[in-house]
Amino acid sequence: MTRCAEAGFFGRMEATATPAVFDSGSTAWMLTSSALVLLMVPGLALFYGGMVRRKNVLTTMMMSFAAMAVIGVQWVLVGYALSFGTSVGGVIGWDSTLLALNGIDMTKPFSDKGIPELVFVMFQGKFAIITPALISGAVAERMRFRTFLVFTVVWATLVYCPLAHWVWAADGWLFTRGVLDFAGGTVVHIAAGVSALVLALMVGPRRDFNKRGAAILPNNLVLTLTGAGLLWFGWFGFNAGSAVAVEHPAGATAGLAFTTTQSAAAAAGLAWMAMERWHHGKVTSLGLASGFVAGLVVVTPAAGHVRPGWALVMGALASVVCYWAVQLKHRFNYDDSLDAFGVHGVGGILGALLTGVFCFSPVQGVLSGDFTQLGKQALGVGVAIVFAGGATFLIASVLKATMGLRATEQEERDGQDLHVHGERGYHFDQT
Amino acid sequence: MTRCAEAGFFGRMEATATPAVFDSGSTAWMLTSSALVLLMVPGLALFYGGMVRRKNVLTTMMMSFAAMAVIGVQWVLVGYALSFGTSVGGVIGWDSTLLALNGIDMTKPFSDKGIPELVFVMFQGKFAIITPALISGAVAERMRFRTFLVFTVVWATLVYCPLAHWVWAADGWLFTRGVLDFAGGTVVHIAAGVSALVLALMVGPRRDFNKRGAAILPNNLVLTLTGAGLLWFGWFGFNAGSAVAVEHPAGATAGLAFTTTQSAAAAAGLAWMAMERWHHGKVTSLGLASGFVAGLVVVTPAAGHVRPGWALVMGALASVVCYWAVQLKHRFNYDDSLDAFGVHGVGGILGALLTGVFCFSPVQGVLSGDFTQLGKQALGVGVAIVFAGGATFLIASVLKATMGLRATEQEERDGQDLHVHGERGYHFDQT
Amino acid sequence: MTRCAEAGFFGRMEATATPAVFDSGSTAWMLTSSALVLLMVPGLALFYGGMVRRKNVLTTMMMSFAAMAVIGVQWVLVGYALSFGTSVGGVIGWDSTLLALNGIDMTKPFSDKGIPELVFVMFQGKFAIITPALISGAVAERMRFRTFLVFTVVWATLVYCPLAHWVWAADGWLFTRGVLDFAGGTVVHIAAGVSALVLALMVGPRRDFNKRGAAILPNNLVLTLTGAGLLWFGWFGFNAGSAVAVEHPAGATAGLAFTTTQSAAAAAGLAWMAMERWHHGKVTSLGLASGFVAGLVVVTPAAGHVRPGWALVMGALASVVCYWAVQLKHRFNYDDSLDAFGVHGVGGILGALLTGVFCFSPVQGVLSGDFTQLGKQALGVGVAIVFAGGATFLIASVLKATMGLRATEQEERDGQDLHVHGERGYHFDQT
Amino acid sequence: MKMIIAIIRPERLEAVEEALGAVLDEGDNFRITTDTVEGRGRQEGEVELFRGHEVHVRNVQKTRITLCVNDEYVEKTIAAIQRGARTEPNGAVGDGKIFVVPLEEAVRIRTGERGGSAI
Amino acid sequence: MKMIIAIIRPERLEAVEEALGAVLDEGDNFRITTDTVEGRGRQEGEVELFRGHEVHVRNVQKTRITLCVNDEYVEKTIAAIQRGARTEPNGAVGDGKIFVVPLEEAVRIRTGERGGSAI
Amino acid sequence: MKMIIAIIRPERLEAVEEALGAVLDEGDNFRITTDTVEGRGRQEGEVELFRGHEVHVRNVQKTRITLCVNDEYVEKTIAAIQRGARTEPNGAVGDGKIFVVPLEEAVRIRTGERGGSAI
Ligand SMILES: Nc1ncnc2c1ncn2[C@@H]1O[C@H](COP(=O)(O)OP(=O)(O)O)[C@@H](O)[C@H]1O
Ligand SMILES: Nc1ncnc2c1ncn2[C@@H]1O[C@H](COP(=O)(O)OP(=O)(O)O)[C@@H](O)[C@H]1O
Ligand SMILES: Nc1ncnc2c1ncn2[C@@H]1O[C@H](COP(=O)(O)OP(=O)(O)O)[C@@H](O)[C@H]1O
Repeated sequence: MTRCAEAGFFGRMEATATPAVFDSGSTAWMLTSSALVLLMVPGLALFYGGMVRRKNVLTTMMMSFAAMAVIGVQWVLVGYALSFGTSVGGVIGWDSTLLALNGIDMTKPFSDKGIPELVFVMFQGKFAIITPALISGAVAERMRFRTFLVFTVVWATLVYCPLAHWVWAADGWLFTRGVLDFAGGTVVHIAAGVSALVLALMVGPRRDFNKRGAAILPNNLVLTLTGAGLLWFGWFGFNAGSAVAVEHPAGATAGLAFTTTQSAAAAAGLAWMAMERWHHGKVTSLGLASGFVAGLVVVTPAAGHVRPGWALVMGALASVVCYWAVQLKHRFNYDDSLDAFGVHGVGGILGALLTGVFCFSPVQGVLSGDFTQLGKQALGVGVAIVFAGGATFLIASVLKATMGLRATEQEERDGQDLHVHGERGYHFDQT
Repeated sequence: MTRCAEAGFFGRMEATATPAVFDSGSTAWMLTSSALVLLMVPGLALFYGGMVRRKNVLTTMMMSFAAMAVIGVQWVLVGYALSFGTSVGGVIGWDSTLLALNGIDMTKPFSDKGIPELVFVMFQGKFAIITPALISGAVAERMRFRTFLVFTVVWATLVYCPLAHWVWAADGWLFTRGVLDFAGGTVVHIAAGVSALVLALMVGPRRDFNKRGAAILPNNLVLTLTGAGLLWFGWFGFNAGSAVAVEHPAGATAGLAFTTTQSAAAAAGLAWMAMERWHHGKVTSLGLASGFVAGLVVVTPAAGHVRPGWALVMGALASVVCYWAVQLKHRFNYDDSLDAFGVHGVGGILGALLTGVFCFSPVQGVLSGDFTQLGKQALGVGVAIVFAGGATFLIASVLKATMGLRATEQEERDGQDLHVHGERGYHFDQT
Repeated sequence: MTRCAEAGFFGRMEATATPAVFDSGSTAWMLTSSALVLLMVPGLALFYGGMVRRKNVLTTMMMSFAAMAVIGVQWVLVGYALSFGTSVGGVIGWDSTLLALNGIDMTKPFSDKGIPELVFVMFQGKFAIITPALISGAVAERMRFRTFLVFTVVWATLVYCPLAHWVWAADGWLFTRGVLDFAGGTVVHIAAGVSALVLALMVGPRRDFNKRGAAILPNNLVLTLTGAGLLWFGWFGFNAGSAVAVEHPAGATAGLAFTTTQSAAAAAGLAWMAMERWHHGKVTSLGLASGFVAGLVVVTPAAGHVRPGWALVMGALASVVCYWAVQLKHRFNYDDSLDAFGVHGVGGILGALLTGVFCFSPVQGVLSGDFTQLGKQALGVGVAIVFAGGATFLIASVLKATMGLRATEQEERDGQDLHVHGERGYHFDQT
Repeated sequence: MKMIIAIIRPERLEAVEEALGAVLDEGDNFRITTDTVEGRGRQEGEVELFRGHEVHVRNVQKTRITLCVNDEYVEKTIAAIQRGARTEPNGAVGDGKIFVVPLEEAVRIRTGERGGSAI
Repeated sequence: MKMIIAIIRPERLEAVEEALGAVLDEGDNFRITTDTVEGRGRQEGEVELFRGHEVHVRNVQKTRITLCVNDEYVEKTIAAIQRGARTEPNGAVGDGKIFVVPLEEAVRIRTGERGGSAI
Repeated sequence: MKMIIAIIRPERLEAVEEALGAVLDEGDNFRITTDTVEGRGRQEGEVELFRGHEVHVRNVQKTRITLCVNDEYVEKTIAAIQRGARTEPNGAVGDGKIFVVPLEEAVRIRTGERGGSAI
């Protein structure tokens, strides 16, 4: 995250001295970015909520919204300390003065950045919230709501925080090995996507998944499109905010990240439309929305490291690869309901690797004939897959034995909205 | 609002000299914040609109949307002059050069802040818009639409503007007495909540409120969740924007306000879920959304004055207290339809008082053994309740005698959407 | 766009020296503005999508969403080069180093502004996306989806890019003649509105338009209101972002543009409500939303050039004029389905002319007795109408002959959602 | 046994249910099936506005209620529906209609009971 | 008196109403009740797409119309519905069905009229 | 010919369709029309929550199926519906009812066929 300021297209400039004061522009942008990333959570809730059946629209949205509550608290209490506290051997952070953010000096800038540390805490906290929410897409319409909540907080603590530390903390062991992850391709998307797959396999498919005669259709694609719009909007904070600074010259990275984000999303939307047109002769709105998200995912690790033209290519590739990845679940009969793995997992892996191909700053990639970075990226990808997958398996195994992973058959049939929440999403027939 | 820059954790620094120029970062953040607060109005419209029955979804949303038009104009014409014009004895502002904002020098920074005065005008104007819109929640589904519009503009002029002057203008009599209201706990939430209660009592309950056999159910909780998401997002502008500056060192306050806002909302969401689980064994989406709002309300007066850890506590307390406050209406048979009083009034009072307990900057509160500030806060609360309640009673009495407060029985039965607006919210059955 | 920094209320200050570095506040604001303008596209999709019948809700939204993909790519590849590349005689831009934005020096500020050029590229790109999307409102519910996509990209290339160059590039022939268009009244709204009318005439009316017995009703006005809210929110980026800078003293223009935007929208909402009340005795939510948009359109060319008080007047006038303009289609039997011409075309023309009346900075308008600027504005309006109208006619003629402009009768009857996209907007009846 | 199908104003459903509750043996627990239909009769449809343009909707939303009753309850049921559904004082166009269709068999799924006792 | 229930394609409702208007005495003001149903017959259901996967919907959305008419109008009504609902030129699977049920009584709620004149 | 109207739990529709498919000659292609209704019988309505307050909904959402069949299929159809719709093991309140109404005529719009063969 901070790496890009050190070399690459800034290489020829002297290193920015540690600022003693806040830069007001950077602070403004990071406050804005933090708000934008928070908005992605309702955006995700709409995106997912629109795709499920009416009887599960609320419980699906709640899996995202509740993360704002649960992880919102967890992050302030311990999450930040675990992720960005003083490194214990590059493996985990810790700093008891960071508990409940109590010991943070409010008027001191964070690290070498020109923003208050609390703003950095908040920005990072939004990432911690949305990551477990992404997982819910794989187990929608059947996982027990309360178990998912518990899973959320355990997973955030045992999987997300360590991984964030490894990849982003200055002493994190993957960071020190030079793995690039600009805005969370590995920490957020691979981790969430792979965990989603493991969880989906353990929860098992919906009772009517892949059954002859059963037609599972999205209750409200307008929500899904709206959600995709909010996600794209918020993603500018996610990616361009990951530059952390907009003063001269670091603002160039923010501008670049903004541009690559936009480019990849657009190209991916176009490519998904093309795939669908070629495959079925129709262009769907869900497909366009999915393409946007795939493009945004793929460019996340690369946003500040690649040129806009290559971002177009990455976006297009993301749609082609994710489109096929999504088809696998029908062939292999696992129920990744809303394709959390198919889009985020696969897109994240692709993005992390392609970063090693197309990067030009701060290091050169395969394009310039150098395979070193690709190797480092592969290391990051491998570690994330193994760690997130394995840890999720352990956590879910314990939860399965204790709370149960799955809603009752009656709940699944009638929808969890009524049984678990005592509500229905829509009451359109009341007089 | 401006108070926090003077003492507290900045105490050890020399006072910032009055800037002769704009600070571009602060200007950027305040433009952003103003836009964010405007977005809260559609957010509120969705939040409220989702909770009413289908037949009233538009009229309920219109009560918020129309405030953007009505108060949008009122504020530019006279509202700002009344609130922030030269003080007439601390009681009201006035400055004829501010009529239609005509005499504002566009290139001069506002007061000791580094932003154009017009930006401050706009930021404040959004507060004036959303406050009367909040009231509509108490009288939804039965108050006459046109009377509500008139009420809106009269109330904004006779209640909101004076109160804003007392609490926030440098010479306002409550400000000079040291009442703290960081972002509008008193001016916005207590004023709106108490007025809402008075108005609800005067309008009377819906014909089917609390009646055996009648089931009033929300038409679309997806809207309510979405609205809650937009409110939270916008509230970052509301609270962190109230720091008005992000340059060094004032940016620390913005960062703190952002953090406490996030913390309180998250903790309150969690606490409301816990309350519901304990009370009914179910966790509702409306409950989660309500908890978020209660937490945001309670932290509003305190945002720049308390530490993040205490914000968690405030948020949790807000949900516990508001949850019970909301139950009262069924016991006492008053119809605060969407709990404008139960959440905003009660949450606002709680927040204003707790500010006096937990504040550490610019003054110390009860936590440090000093009860002075709590006394001042109680003064502010008392004044706001009496003034807003009394004035609302007078205004509503006049309107009752002249225009009538209540929709006709036929309108109430069929919904105002069709009768008053000539529209229906949804036409899902058209071919 | 850049003109305002040179004279007017800054006249008395020395010209800002070309900055050698980024201004972090301006960069922050422009990143934010770019994101805000992107959000207008989903906003527009909701605004339009709510107004059509259920069977076309997705295809209508897709016409906007797909522009994010199609023009998103076009702009990066060639659009920016055509609009803002080195001027070829004031008629078109070109610079092969700008292809795929490849030759942009990322650490050099753009022109005399304190922001990275890539940020400017992105900000401008969002305008290029939304403009063709606006056109879709005139041909909703019957134009062939794939033809519209092709139209979008051809129109953006042959109409939008040249016009943007003429009006906004430093060497553009209309710019050099002193035509004022602060944020796109001419380039965006007149161009889109007039093209929309031409296209609507060529596509022909919907089969049940203006037919006895047929009642075409909006499927979901909640979407339309929500969309209007997002549009207003995003428009702050559109207009106040067009100041491009927020440092001293240029920040004053941003503040002014923000204020006039808010003022015009509010006044227009109020005026449209009044018109409806007077005409039909009812105040509709669609009317309020339409008023907001009309006000935002009219103030777009004037935002940084007029005082807030006059913005109120412009907004009110916009609603009166557009309200009547919208009625024309029933009299003359052309089917501008969602009034892209009636609101954007007419509102844009009105705004461009009134800019010449009310402007005070950088030049004086008719109000000060000087008709020169009004003449220049009329030139801009005339050129835009003739050019956009004529070019649209040519493009559409070719498309008509090759791909066909119109959906089949069966598609129109059943809705394009099912036939073209293989989806339905809502599945509310699934168990 | 008869199947009584009535088409009424949605807003009168409440009153109709009250009237039915009073006459049908089962007290509050009488049985009824309700759905929403579009009706076209003498009543004018509603007028909505779309940007200043009046849109006339030909059809009117109505509530349809279906009750299966034993023969001795037919007249009581009709009378109760009439009482509840008629707009005071003299009824108005749009108050609706009641139709009676012969019912040959009724089966209670839970028990398999048939005929009058299954109703 | 008969109750005529027809299940037709939603898109043909317009044509059916026109045809009915032409034969029924009451002119434009003929009475009809409409609702939307899901039908399962010989017609294939629609195919929708979900991220590249074809979802086959077994049921088809149909419009159901109900007309209560006096005996002399039964055949005219059936003929009109057939005319309006049949897809040219030879009809197609999915065009629908018409069912005729005996109607024993009709009551106009507004006036209390019964029988043929209440229809 | 009879028109069989059954009101069942929405969640049992699947099972009912399976049972019907097994007995009706046409195999998978049997014909049926479905819609959603609100029912009020012995079954308690659902309880929803609104900010800590319990809201009791009197009516229950039910699925109504309509099948028109020739006389020889009536009993088979009734039996199949019963089999599919009854909650194991002994049925429960809310399982629903089956009503049988005489059907005088059936017309296939596509071909104009009438009577038993049009069903
Ligand atoms: N003969 C009929 N066949 C079918 N539906 C009918 C018939 N007559 C009336 N209806 C239904 O009853 C509703 C109310 O009829 P209404 O307008 O009150 O009739 P009238 O005023 O002529 O008695 C109509 O909207 C229609 O749905
Ligand atoms: N016997 C029946 N019972 C109930 N509904 C029927 C019956 N036959 C047809 N329908 C309804 O009529 C609709 C149209 O039938 P259709 O597919 O045209 O039949 P076919 O082509 O065999 O004549 C079906 O979708 C179904 O809703
Ligand atoms: N006599 C009736 N008339 C109309 N509808 C009925 C009748 N009896 C039952 N129903 C419908 O059947 C549904 C199921 O009835 P149910 O509660 O199972 O009855 P029970 O338990 O008394 O047999 C009801 O909700 C209602 O919609």
